Amino acid sequence: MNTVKLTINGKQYEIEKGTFVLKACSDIGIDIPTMCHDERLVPSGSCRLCQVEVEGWGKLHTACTTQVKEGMVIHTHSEKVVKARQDLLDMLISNHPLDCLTCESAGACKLQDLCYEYGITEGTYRWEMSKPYYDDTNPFYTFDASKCILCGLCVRVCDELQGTNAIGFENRGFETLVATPFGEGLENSTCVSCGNCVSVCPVGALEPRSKMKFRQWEIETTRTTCSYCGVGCQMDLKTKNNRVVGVEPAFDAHNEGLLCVKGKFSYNFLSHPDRLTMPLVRKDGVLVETTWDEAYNVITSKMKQTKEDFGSDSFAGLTSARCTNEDNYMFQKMFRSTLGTNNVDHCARL
Amino acid sequence: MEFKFDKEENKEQIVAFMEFLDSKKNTPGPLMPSLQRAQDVFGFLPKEMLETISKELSIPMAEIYGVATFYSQFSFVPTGKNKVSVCLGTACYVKGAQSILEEIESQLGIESGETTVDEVFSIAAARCVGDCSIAPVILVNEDVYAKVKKEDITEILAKYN
Amino acid sequence: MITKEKLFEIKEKTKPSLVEKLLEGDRVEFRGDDLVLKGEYYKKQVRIALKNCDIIDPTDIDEYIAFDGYFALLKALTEQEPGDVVAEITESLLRGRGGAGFPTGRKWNEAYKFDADKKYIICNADEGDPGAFMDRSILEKDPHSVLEGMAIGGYAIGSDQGYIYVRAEYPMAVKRLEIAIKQAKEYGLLGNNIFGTGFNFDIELRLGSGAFVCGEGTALMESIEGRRGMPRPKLYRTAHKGLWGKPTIINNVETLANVPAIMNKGAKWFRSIGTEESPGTKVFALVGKVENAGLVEVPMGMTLREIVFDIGGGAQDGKEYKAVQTGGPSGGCIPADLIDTPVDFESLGKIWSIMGSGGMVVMDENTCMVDIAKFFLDFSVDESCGKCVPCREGTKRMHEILDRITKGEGVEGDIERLENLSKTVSSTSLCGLGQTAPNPVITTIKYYRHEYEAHIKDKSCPAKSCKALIKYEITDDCIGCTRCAKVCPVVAITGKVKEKHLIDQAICIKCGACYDVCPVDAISII
Amino acid sequence: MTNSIQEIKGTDAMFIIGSNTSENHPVIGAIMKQAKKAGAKMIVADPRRIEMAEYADVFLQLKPGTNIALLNGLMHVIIEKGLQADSYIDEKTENYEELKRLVKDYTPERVAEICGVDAQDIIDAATIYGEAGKAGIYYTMGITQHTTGTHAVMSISNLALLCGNVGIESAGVNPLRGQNNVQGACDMGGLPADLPGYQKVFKPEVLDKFQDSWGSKLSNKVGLTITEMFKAIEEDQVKFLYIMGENPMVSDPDTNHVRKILDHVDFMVVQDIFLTETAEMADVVLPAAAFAEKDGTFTNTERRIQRVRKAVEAPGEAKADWIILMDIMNRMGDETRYLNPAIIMEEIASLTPSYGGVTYKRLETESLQWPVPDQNHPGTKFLHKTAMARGRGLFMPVEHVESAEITSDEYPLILTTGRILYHYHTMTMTGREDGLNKLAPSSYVEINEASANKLGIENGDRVKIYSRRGELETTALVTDIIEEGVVFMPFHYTEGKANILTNSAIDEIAKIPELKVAAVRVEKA
Repeated sequence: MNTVKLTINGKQYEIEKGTFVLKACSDIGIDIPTMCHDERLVPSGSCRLCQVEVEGWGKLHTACTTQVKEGMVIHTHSEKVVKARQDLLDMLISNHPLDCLTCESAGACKLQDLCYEYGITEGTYRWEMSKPYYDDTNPFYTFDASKCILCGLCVRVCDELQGTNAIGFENRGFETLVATPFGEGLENSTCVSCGNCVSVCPVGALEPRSKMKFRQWEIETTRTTCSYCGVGCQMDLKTKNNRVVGVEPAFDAHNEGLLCVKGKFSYNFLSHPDRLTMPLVRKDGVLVETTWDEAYNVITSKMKQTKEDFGSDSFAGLTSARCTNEDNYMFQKMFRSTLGTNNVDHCARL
Repeated sequence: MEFKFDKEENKEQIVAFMEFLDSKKNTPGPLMPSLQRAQDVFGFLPKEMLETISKELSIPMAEIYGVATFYSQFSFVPTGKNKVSVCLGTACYVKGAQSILEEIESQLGIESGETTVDEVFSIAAARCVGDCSIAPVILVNEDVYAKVKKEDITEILAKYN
Repeated sequence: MITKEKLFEIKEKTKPSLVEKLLEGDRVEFRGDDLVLKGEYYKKQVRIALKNCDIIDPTDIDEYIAFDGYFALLKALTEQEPGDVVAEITESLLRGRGGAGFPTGRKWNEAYKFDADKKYIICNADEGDPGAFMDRSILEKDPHSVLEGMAIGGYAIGSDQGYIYVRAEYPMAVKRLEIAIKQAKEYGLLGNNIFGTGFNFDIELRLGSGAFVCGEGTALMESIEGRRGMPRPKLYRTAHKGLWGKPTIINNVETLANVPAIMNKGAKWFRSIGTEESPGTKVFALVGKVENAGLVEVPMGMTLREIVFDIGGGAQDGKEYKAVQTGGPSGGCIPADLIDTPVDFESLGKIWSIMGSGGMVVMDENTCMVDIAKFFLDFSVDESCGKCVPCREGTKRMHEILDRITKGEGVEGDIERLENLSKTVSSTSLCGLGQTAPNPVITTIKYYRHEYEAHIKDKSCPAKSCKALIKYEITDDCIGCTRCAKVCPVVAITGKVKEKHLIDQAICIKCGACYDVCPVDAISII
Repeated sequence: MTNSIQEIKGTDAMFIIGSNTSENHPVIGAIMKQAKKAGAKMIVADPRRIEMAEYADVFLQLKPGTNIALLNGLMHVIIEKGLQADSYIDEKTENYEELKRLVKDYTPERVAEICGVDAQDIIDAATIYGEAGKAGIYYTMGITQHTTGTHAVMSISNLALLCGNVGIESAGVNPLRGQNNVQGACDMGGLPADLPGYQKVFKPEVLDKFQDSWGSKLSNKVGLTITEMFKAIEEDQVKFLYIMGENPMVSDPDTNHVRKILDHVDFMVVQDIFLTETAEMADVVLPAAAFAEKDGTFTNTERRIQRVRKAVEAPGEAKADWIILMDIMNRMGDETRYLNPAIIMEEIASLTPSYGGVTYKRLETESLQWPVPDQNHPGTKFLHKTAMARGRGLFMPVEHVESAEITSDEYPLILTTGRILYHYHTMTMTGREDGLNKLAPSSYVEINEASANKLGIENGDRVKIYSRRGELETTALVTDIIEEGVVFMPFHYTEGKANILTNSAIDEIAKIPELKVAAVRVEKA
């Protein structure tokens, strides 16, 4: 392996050539703050928070855009670096509402976390604020420009990864805004509601709509596989009080942090009042609720009867492309082993 | 300001513009020249034409919109018949260009970046136009007025009314 | 196809009658073998980049050829290998005239060494510094020198395609360039198989659309590619991965205009002019409150005094000279007591300014330095692309502070706040625009802190320029001519004919109209 | 898929045929767009100008039912231009001469005529595919839901073999599976002739192995496919139908016919999470747990076996499917109790060679693509690396034949069906999501502007559509993404249900119905 030797915070390391300093540091457990970096995207270097000091290199350098070099001596948390980060955070929070009490993202907000870590309170320069703009035209999520820190992750994900290009930047400088063309709102754009922008928003600017109120710290997460198409995206179900309240894509899986509108947002069927909660049997032509015991009895006695009267091949079963491998295995085992027939097929040719 | 882009009225220009777009297909970096041409031909960037550019050149609308709002020379509203540009470059500024701009604004009753109701004038504060040695300078369309004083404004504007 | 013989033939045919015509006009004279402009203003100047300006007809390629135009290209193509050309330019120590002063030869060498199927050379003609028009003059008055410089550069690095990115605000320059390119193509000096050497080179014009930041190389390339002109992070060298991911060199207009001269006369000659580290000349746009405004091309290392006083004739209207600002929004204000500073990259850097592209704005006693800092910050806020936090948010806050200071609303600690912001913005911004945006503030605080303090503590503007901090009063010199009362837009002035008039301070909007019309200077600013 | 999703990023060319990828496999669609951005070429063949077509270097808007002709035409051009992988063909395939002979007649001009595309586009597409170092073919139901579906799949395989694209990275033959675990359902033996791992029921050694493990007597007679089951029900051969998590009343062709059959069957059990159109007809309905309410595994389209984990409790008394089935088996006399799905997986692994190395413990830290023969095997990223599954790759040349149903004066338009982004299959889940219903509220038919004009139909008009099997009313969406003579309907909706119209004629080999081609007539309602 082609490596370089360098010093980070006083310790010697050997790191693969071409690695960016940010990645190198994260690999060895040094936490450098960043708001705009995403391993999947071309580095943008826009938030400037990941800057580090390199001895002999003059000004500060962003770790996300600087590659490791032989003999580098890096300080990730020197006084100069910490001061710069504090000043940058001060600038950001100065142009950000202080409504953490009611913000849905409180507890999962990078700006909040970093301001806390670096000791920034309400911001020194709370003068002119960015122009307010609110887009609530999408059924699954909202956009609040006043909370946007212009890290650009949403725009870059929509472009570089999702390829939809529904959103972009409008204007320039202090007037810059993330927006849809002509500010006509997401519903009038090419947006496909995949929510991949929402998944990367580090603050509360892009916010999923949830049927249930929750605080981020009340949430439990469970890694699972999406149940829609055959791509099998990995995702984390966010749950509170035995209810799914949100979905986050897995970044360390083959879907690389991407989901589609169904995987990201269509989970409310789980708690829909139409769900079947009791077995039903047909009595006098209508389906009525019953106990498991009765339902099982009806089925097994009919099974025994049918087998006796018409033989094993009078059974047929359709197994499910929607159920788990274990469910499917059990289904065909029941047919083959218990009922003695190979009349098992599935509807998945459709 | 409400206005509508009249496709019928601009029929010929549209045809010519489509030809231009055709010539830009498969050339590298066609967006800026296309927007410049549209701004030139129509006096502003009509939304309909941006949609055409998007379609013809296969560039996402969000990207076009982002570019169109980034550069100060592009506008989504028509400019007046006469474009008054007041240079606010350093040389002009130290020689009182700001007060010249204010004078023009007050005479026309609009602010920089706006167009008069009768669409005769619009004002733009220009970055250095490169005529620093004859500062302060204003331009009306392509006419350059050198060493302008506040009291000259009435006379200059009258020429274009 | 153009040949060596053909080129000589054009020169022979054009030159004698042209020289004759020029001498008749009494505008030019010979200095050695060179024809130069006549007059006191030009005496101390040494013109290389501007040598043809105001002498030849820029729309006639023959006149350019008459004064050895395209002979440098001929020499490069027929007598030298690309590596030799790179070596010659390296040897000359030519440094980028766009502002940063990076050695041109080193830039070319990087692209020359890098193997690729396609390379580009870009001429940065996005001259955006307010108060600078050097490039505009060259483009309008001697466009072929830039084309020739680009073709030589293209040959040196192995590129067959050049772009000139020119400001849309320069319509005349665009026209002249279009004509020049057309003529050069007709002659076969651009296009395929130039001088029968098999070298192909084409140039395409690209227009800016009003974004100062596009003068920054990576933003310029973004713009050519059709995107928002937002600078790229420096992941790669432009010379390796630039326009459309291909090796690219970007040179400024003036730099390229120097190239033919260096190729013709040699690196040694070039190094005999200017200073050791900064050889050659530099063109300045000497403007502002100076007696003789205009373009000045002088050897590097000439002192500010020589430029401002000997050539420029000092401050205008007998006012007291106060400062000169170099480097535009990225530069600094140089106070009167540093007037003997030599003008070269190193010396200016030492006093917190920069050479910049060559804007040199003279300021007199009536120029308020806080207001000037505000002017530049206003520019930077307006032109910030918005990509990175410090430039987008930081310059905005600096401008807000400066604005309140000039309005008399400054508070204790504002200077320190400005200093702190300046430090952060310059050390953390993504591109040169942000990194240098605080310079005007840094230098004005450094040299004119007392003016800031006067605004904040005494609520007064020493230069009597900030409207909110001054008032107009009529002195006893008033002759009662009533002109002031007539011109006052808000009827704040009252008084009888031939009697002293009075300004009602509650009504006065401080427009200064009365001050301007008073025939006896009886209106004073306090 | 022979290859993996992530490998798409490394491909030189993508050939997307009969797959509306960005709507039906959105994340794969996104990855394809990333590959395109990174410089890969893209060919798209589809009757509709779908979103992917906007990214394509060549887009072939072919008539429904002409896939084989197109594929043969592409092979014709490739051979004509000498772009085939000669040494690969020599070393790894057989029957090449036969293929060469057959495709000889498929000149670009003739194919252009059959498919309704430009001959030059065929040549361009063939050149892109033929010149690419690594090229992947991606397809879905646009290929398979035809009476000639199996043949079209063979053609695809022929094309891939011809250019040496089988057995190498970032290439291959890649069917994108529509349902989350259709791969797993098949892997687990949800097929009439296959025990888990595609082990044939008629092979004695296979049967012995399973009989030993399960302790029961198994039938060696190949069972019935779904279409045969329906027929057997009509003929009173099958009396007892058990449906787990499927909704044929909406998903299957010729709904009226399906209804008749389900009405007719003697006894039907349906196990589902909602009272679906099918469940409503059952004698017993069992409430099942949804994916978030149970543990288990799914196997995705790239053969990746992944965990499903319980995050919430199932509502009311609903139970995981495997528990319900185990309960019934227990009551029927099979005493085996499984404590959890991990133990079922142990049994699966012990009986299924391709799943041999799969355990829940490994799945906690690893992601495994079958074949995973043993505990130490890392899984298989792409297939056929060392050798073709059957030794050599066999070219199986096939001729183009017309669809089962062709247009007539009475039914002059071709109806083709498919899924849309905002709904899933029969909408039992997505139909209960307010946001999705807002974005895609109701059934519609896409019709070309010219066709609409002729029929006096305007965008938004209510229209009636008739086929030989039924009729329905829906809303017209006048659009230029579809060509004259073809109309498209999403099949999800219960109101304006497209499968009332579709043809149940099947591909004789794979038993897949021809959902992509039905002759219809459209009238203003």
